[in-house]
Amino acid sequence: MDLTGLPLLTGVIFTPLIGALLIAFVPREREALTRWLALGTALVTFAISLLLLPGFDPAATGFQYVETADWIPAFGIQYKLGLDGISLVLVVLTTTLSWISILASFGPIKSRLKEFMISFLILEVGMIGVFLALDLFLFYIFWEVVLVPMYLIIGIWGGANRIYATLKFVLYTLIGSLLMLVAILAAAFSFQAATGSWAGAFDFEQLRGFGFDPTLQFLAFGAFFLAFAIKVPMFPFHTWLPDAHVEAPTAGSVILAGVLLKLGGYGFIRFCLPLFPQAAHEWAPLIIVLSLIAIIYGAIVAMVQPDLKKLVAYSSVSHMGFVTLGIFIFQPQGMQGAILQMVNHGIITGALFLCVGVIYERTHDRTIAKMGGLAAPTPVYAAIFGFFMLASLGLPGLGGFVGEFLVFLGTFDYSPIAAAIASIVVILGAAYLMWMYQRVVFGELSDFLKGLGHHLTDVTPQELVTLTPLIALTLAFGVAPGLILDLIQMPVGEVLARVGGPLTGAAP
Amino acid sequence: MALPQTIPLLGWSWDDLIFVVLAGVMLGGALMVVIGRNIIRSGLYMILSFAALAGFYVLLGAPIVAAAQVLIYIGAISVLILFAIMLTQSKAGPSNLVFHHQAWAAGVAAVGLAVLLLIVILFTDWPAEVADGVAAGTAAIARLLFSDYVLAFEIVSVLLLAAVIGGVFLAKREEALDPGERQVDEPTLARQPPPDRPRGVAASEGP
Amino acid sequence: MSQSLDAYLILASLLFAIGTFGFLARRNAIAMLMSIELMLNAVNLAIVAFGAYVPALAGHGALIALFVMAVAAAEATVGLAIVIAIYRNKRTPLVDEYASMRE
Amino acid sequence: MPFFTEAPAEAVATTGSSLDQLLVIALLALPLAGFGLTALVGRRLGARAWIIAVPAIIVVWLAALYLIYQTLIVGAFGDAGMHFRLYEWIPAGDFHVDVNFAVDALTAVMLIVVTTVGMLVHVYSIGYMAHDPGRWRFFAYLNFFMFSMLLLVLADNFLLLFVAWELVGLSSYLLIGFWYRRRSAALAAKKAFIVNRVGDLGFGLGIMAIWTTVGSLDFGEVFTRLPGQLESGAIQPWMMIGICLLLFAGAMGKSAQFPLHVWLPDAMEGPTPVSALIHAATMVNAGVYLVARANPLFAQAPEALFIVAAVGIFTCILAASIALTQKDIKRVLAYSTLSQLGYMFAALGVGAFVPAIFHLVTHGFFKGLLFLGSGSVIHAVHDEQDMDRMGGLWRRIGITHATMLVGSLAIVGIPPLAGFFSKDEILGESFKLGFVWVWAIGIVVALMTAFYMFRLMGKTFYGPSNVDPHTEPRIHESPRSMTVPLILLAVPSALIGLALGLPPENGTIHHWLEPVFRPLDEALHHGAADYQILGIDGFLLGASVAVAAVGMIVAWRLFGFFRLGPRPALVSSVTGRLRGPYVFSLRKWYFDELNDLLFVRIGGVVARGLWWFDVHVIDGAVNGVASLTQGTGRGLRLVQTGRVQNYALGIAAGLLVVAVGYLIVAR
Amino acid sequence: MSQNELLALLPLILVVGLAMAVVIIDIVLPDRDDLISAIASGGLIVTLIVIAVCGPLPGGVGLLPREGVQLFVDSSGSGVIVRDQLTAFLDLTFVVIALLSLLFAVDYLKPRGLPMAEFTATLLFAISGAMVLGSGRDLLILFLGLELLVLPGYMLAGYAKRDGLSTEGAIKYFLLGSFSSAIFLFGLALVLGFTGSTRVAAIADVLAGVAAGNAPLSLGLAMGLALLTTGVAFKIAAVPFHYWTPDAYQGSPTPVTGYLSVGPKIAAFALILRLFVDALAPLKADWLPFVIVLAATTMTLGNLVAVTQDNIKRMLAYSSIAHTGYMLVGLAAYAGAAAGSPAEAQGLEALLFYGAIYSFMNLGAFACVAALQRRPGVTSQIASFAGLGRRAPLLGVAMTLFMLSLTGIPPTAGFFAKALVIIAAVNTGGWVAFLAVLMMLNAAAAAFYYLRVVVYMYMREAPDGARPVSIGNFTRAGLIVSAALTVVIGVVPPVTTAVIDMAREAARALL
Repeated sequence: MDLTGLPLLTGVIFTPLIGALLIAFVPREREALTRWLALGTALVTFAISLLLLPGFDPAATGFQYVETADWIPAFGIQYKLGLDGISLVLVVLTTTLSWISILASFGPIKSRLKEFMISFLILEVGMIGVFLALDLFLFYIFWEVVLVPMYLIIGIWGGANRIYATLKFVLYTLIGSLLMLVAILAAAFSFQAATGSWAGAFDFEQLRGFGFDPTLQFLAFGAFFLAFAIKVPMFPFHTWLPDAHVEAPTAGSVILAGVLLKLGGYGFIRFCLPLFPQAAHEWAPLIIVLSLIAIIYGAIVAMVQPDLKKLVAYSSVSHMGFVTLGIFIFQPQGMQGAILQMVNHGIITGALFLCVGVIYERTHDRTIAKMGGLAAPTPVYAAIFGFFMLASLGLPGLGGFVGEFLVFLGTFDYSPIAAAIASIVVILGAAYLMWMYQRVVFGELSDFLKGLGHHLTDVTPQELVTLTPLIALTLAFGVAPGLILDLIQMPVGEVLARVGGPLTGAAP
Repeated sequence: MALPQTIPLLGWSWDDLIFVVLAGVMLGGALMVVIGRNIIRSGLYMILSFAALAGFYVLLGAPIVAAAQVLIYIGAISVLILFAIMLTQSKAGPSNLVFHHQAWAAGVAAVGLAVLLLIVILFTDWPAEVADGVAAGTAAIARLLFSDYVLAFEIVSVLLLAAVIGGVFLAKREEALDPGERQVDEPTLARQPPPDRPRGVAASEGP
Repeated sequence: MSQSLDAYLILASLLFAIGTFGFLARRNAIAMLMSIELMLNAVNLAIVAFGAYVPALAGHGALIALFVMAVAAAEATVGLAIVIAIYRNKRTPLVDEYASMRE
Repeated sequence: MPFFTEAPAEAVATTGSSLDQLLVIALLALPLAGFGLTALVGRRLGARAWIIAVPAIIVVWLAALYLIYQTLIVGAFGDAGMHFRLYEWIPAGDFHVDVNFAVDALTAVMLIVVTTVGMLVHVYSIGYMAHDPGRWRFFAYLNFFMFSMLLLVLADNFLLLFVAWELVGLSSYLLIGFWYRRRSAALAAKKAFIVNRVGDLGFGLGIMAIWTTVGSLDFGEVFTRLPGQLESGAIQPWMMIGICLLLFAGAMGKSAQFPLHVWLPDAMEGPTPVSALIHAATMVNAGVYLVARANPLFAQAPEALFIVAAVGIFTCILAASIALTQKDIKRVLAYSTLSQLGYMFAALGVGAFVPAIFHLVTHGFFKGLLFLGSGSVIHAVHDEQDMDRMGGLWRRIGITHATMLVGSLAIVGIPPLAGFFSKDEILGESFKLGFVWVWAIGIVVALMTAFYMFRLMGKTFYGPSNVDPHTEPRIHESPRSMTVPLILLAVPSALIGLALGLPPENGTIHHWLEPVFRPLDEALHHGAADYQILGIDGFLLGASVAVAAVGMIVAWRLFGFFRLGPRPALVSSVTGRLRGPYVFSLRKWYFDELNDLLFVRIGGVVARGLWWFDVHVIDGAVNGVASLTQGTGRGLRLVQTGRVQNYALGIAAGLLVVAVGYLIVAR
Repeated sequence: MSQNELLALLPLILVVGLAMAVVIIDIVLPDRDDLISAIASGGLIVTLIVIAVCGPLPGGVGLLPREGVQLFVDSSGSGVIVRDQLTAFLDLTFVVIALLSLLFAVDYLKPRGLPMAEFTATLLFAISGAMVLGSGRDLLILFLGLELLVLPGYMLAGYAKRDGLSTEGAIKYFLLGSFSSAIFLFGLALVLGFTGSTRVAAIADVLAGVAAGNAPLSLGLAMGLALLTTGVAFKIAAVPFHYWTPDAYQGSPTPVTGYLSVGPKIAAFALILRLFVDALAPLKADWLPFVIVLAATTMTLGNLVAVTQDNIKRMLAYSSIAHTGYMLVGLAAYAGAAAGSPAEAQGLEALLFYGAIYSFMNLGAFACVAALQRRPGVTSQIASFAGLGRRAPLLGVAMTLFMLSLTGIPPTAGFFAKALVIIAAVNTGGWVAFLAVLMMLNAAAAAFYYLRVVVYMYMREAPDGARPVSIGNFTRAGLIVSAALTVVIGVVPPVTTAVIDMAREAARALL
């Protein structure tokens, strides 16, 4: 089957939109149809994203499947899509988690189902678009498109304090992204001023070869950094995350942790570094220090969280610290590790939120102190939860390990002391996750859970369907990380070539 | 009887005398308008002030403006204002406080404005020459009016029409509104204590 | 004196300032309206003076003044109508008692 | 024709026939399959949950025997051993790690212990766990452990070793926490994992350091490149010390060396077969194996070896001193294990690598035996572990008693049992290599070992019975599946020293391991002095046997021996006179309290403090900005008074400002 | 009068004629509100077509020549009135505003017993004033246009004359408006006196000479600028001359508020274009600092206070102040750029584009409020939006769309409006670039209160006994039009480009 002629990227972006439009015309009371239509759309999108794999050449430089069309020619704004290994990996991650999340929300979402599914599918459009856009303006638009559905998902289907959480999420993200818009436009203008034409002023491939003025680089990097750092989220911009996670419905949490946080890391790699290499070197020490703080701090704070979701949220802060650390040491192993870590964190943390959702569905509670002894009534659940707990703490052989290790390795190359500090999390991570697991799953069945009686059932087949692919992926990426590493080898090399080699400077 | 070229003692021309007298009447009248306690008298002083202004227009060689001043301002606007005053005199009569509490601040602002304007006028080199004779006669004005200014003329007529339509509509008496139909959003007057607000971003989330 | 543009402009400025003071200080809506009329007349005086002293404006000044008068008349019409309308609602011509809406 | 030949040019040359490779893979695949199958269907197997797991391990044992035979007896793979690559694991640019395996003499020796004890423990567990409803989990976990442990000894690069290292820790975690309903078990499991991770942290950093300095993680490549790079100055001596100490940190965790020893005694919460297999015979030896495996590195860092020796011997006496007073039978054995591991590290530290491995082997057998024996005892008295509630059991459970006596004599070092040969070599080499202080402490520990082991024997088997009267009548010998492994373990415990250790310092095991430790021997230039039974060696031998005898006799006098009764009064008068040391020992030197203070209390305060900081300072700042915005807005809206006059004045003021501004600013 | 001159005046004549026709019909056939609405709407649509046919529009569309037509051209080359691409662009905007305001008013006024005829006529008069402002090239014409714009505005504000709030808003608006008109007029007089001409081109010539001389600015001229700045700043509701806005907006009948928030504002910007950009351009370096300060204070104060409002009309009033600030950034971008540089045109283009987009999205937002209040007695508290997403899905979706667009979230039209302003500001650089950053921070803060409305509509339940909402047909049509414009300009590239092109050509026509 020759797929080269088809606009596959446009297809993968806008298939969910078509689904959303279809759902819009489904009568409100036909809930089953809505559900299956949404799932079907997500699966089709997933299938299209898989179609990208056979035609993808991991050895080729530059972008593949590029599609270009003029959009606003007056400013050289284009509709330009393309992907390299990094985008490919993240797009497939997105499409995978999307259908899983949609399936996972079959049960929990009981009101305004139609709106939920529409929001979710539009969210998917935005997320995939971000990973595929090669025009800065287009990228920004997709970036913002992500915002609104997520805002609604948390705000409408969230928990008790959802409004506070969702507004915080949106405002925080907006501050960053709006400044990024200024920076994008400034960069485009600077290009236009130098070349005398708007043609290509927003084209990433043109801009990345363009040496921006150092001051502009420094400021624009700062603006991009803020936007991405908030999204990642990096310490100290992370406080929206626990609130958003706690309030979001399960599917929202899964996507939030699984994909949304990756937008920031992706932004750093795709845009920040190639566009502003000099500034990247100036900013890197600060970012490395913040990453180290995030890694340790997130883990320590996670240790005392009373709420399961908050605990996982803080663990995300810690884990995403690896991503930024790995990126900003400008070292091939570190960056590959960072990308691997993004993928694996997406899968594992997504799965952990699904697991928390499973408990929540039965107990309507997430307080760790009320849990206990789940291993006896729900052994399969306990095993799966334990599996992802272990994956999250970076057990070798499972997904989390290789990424973490590569980041450590890269960091060690740059500064053994930084690596030593970062790797303390190996202990802390084990401590908070195992402590949580022990309190929730081990011990005698708590009185609270006893009170639920026969409602405390083991995982349902539907939940199993959502979790099993993630188990498989976690295992696969632990045993054969080459599946991803082979894809990202070339683009990482390209990015690093543009940044100009490993971070130099004083570091023991 | 021929008058002397200049006024004895002062050495002013007669025009100057007229100028000074008119200025005194105009400014004095205007002052009385703004500081007078009785609003009806204020209206009358305004007529006086406008009349003096008409004199200036004559001095400036624009008799047609002077005529218009008398007809429009004294004849129409002032009378309209006097009617309105009478329509709005409540039984309580004019309140004790003619001025607002901020009268002193108003004074400062007005004096400041005056000083600024005076400085500006004195230190500006206007592209002016001494006018000789009547600069613009009625005929010239009429020619201008129906050439360059014909569009302005039409616009003013539309403006007046609009004003009449609106004025009539607003001033027309109609039975009072059913209280239920008023806009009901007056919590601004009775300022309640702010309700318990959660801290932070969402703090202004009301009820 | 009477032949100098500055003199007329100074007069106009003083009249304008007096009008401003009245507008800022008076409580009665109609008194404020009168103050505005004073200000408009001050401007008119300046315009006519310019018309008389600036050669390029000969004739134009007087004509513009006529238009300003018409505008003033229209403004007074509308203003008085509004004053009457609000008087029907509030039973007072004092503007500082019109403060239902604030902040 | 080997199966897996597709190796990149820089990879280690592939050796070994396809059968050998297949067997290596079978060693790993069978337990893994056993684990998977048992985990999936085990629950439905009921009492026969072992039906998959145990046969799998027996096959593994047979396969291992063949490989051991090939390696050690036939010498089919030469000095370098066999190596082959399964597939490329992490291809990250110039950093790439393969899944590759090696079987050399050291691996083979380890395989002897791991597969034999493992197989016997599996068999033993059939009986021991027969009545536990979770037995399917148990067998699954055991198989998983076997997989991990075999991966550990077969791995041919540091990172794969590290993977196995952690998986072993995971299986340990699962098995310690096997009885998850028991809070103490869950806590002990967690503690074991986390303390191990402290060591793993060092190990991991060591691996990174090796890669950044040497540029490879393959054992072979690292060891061959190292000398050249040291010579060229690319690697500084301090780097070697650092790397070795980081690796040793890993070893300390897994082998429970001070100060990371705290997890091992608690690990006794797990079922006893687990204690025998994991916490006595195999996993805890991983540290020793690691240091031995990395001997070419340690050879370049004598300073690091000195620290190894010091830590080892200190752990040795620390654990022995605690073992003197413990009441729980398994805890005594646990501290004993610590103490013996201390010997091994001391031996490694002084440079006596072969004796260390020798002791590892003998200890694996006799400690496995002792643990299984204690399990049999516990089984007999219905899950009682307190020795104060035992006594006089030798008549009731004869086979258990006999085999345990063999084990005790072996560990104490009575010739010609296994422990005698290995321990004597350790002490002798320490002395002869100039580490007299190690020898001196070692001798004291030998005395203590003899004492606490026969205290254990006395309290358990001899003297009057203190068993719960309800249980008393139901005491019975364990089933065949348990006693047979005991007997099978007693044989090597008794004889393996003779088999491998004669002649002393030049026995079979020395010949086997000589190629592995050649770099070390070359670097440290020793081994010149021959063994002289009538010279210094004879004196040392006599000394150690003598102190062992003294210890045993004192213990007999205090705690009884066969019909010889115990003397509780004397015991209490001794403990009363030595109140301070006694309590200090009894409370395990207060390590648990110290850990509790440091990590639970202070750590908790720090964590809570940071959380407070997060909520109130960082998030407070975020919310503060929001509140500030709103507050400013609220302040500004007061400007809107609702009064036209105020507005007009505001406009006039604005006009004046703008006017003045223009007059000043405009050109 | 030549054919072209007639065509140039035709749209204006149509609108005025329509107003008069409405008055006459009302006299002949009293109380036929629907008829009047229909005739007025139809007439406005015809006017739209006429404007499009007359042009001139980009790409040579329209009967009139590209460079435009001037009437009564004098020796300086300046007519009193011009019809160029800027005029056409503004006329289109104004007529759309009129049409939408009309549609939104019908369903609101009827239940309150307020007559349609006077409203329609007054609105059309005001729009004709706006159109005069968009085309005037003579100071007197501009002043008259301004008065023609604002006087009907005062009346509309007080249109619910039996309602205390409406009349109170009207008198505040009127008094302050007249005050500012007087100030503006004085400034006009000073400029007139200094330059000796009423024609824009002649004034620009004189001032170009002044600017070229590089001598200190004459005090009279500076004072004139100050007075004009103040007067204009009042009309666009720039801080600190904005005081009338919240009260007038809150008091006015809601559709009128909608009109007031866009019509007079865009028209006042047209005045700025014709006066400051056309006539006073040579002095732009002098007025630039004031524009920058006004822009910064305006958007910041507007947003900060809007955050605290619980009354949606007041909130939108403050938000419209903030939008004034954004548009001023476009003006500053023009003024800050070197004369003749492309950045100049970009600033104006952004301003015009923003104005056009803002007009229908803000009108739409007010229309949603008005639709909610169609049944008298519904308060303007934001809380009355609670649960609207359920109660009136169309209204909820439309309001969400307008809120997102006002926030500037892509891919709505409002996003492109902001983006263009920022491009221009960044392009100009210096302090204006700083304004761009400030603008973005403001936009983030603004998101809070816009999204709050969404919170109420979708995330809070309607109070018990909340009555169902019925949207009238006229309102529905208007909502669909404005929502469609908001979406289509955002997501359909050719349309986006077309509107931007129109704005660009309009801006170029001015330079």
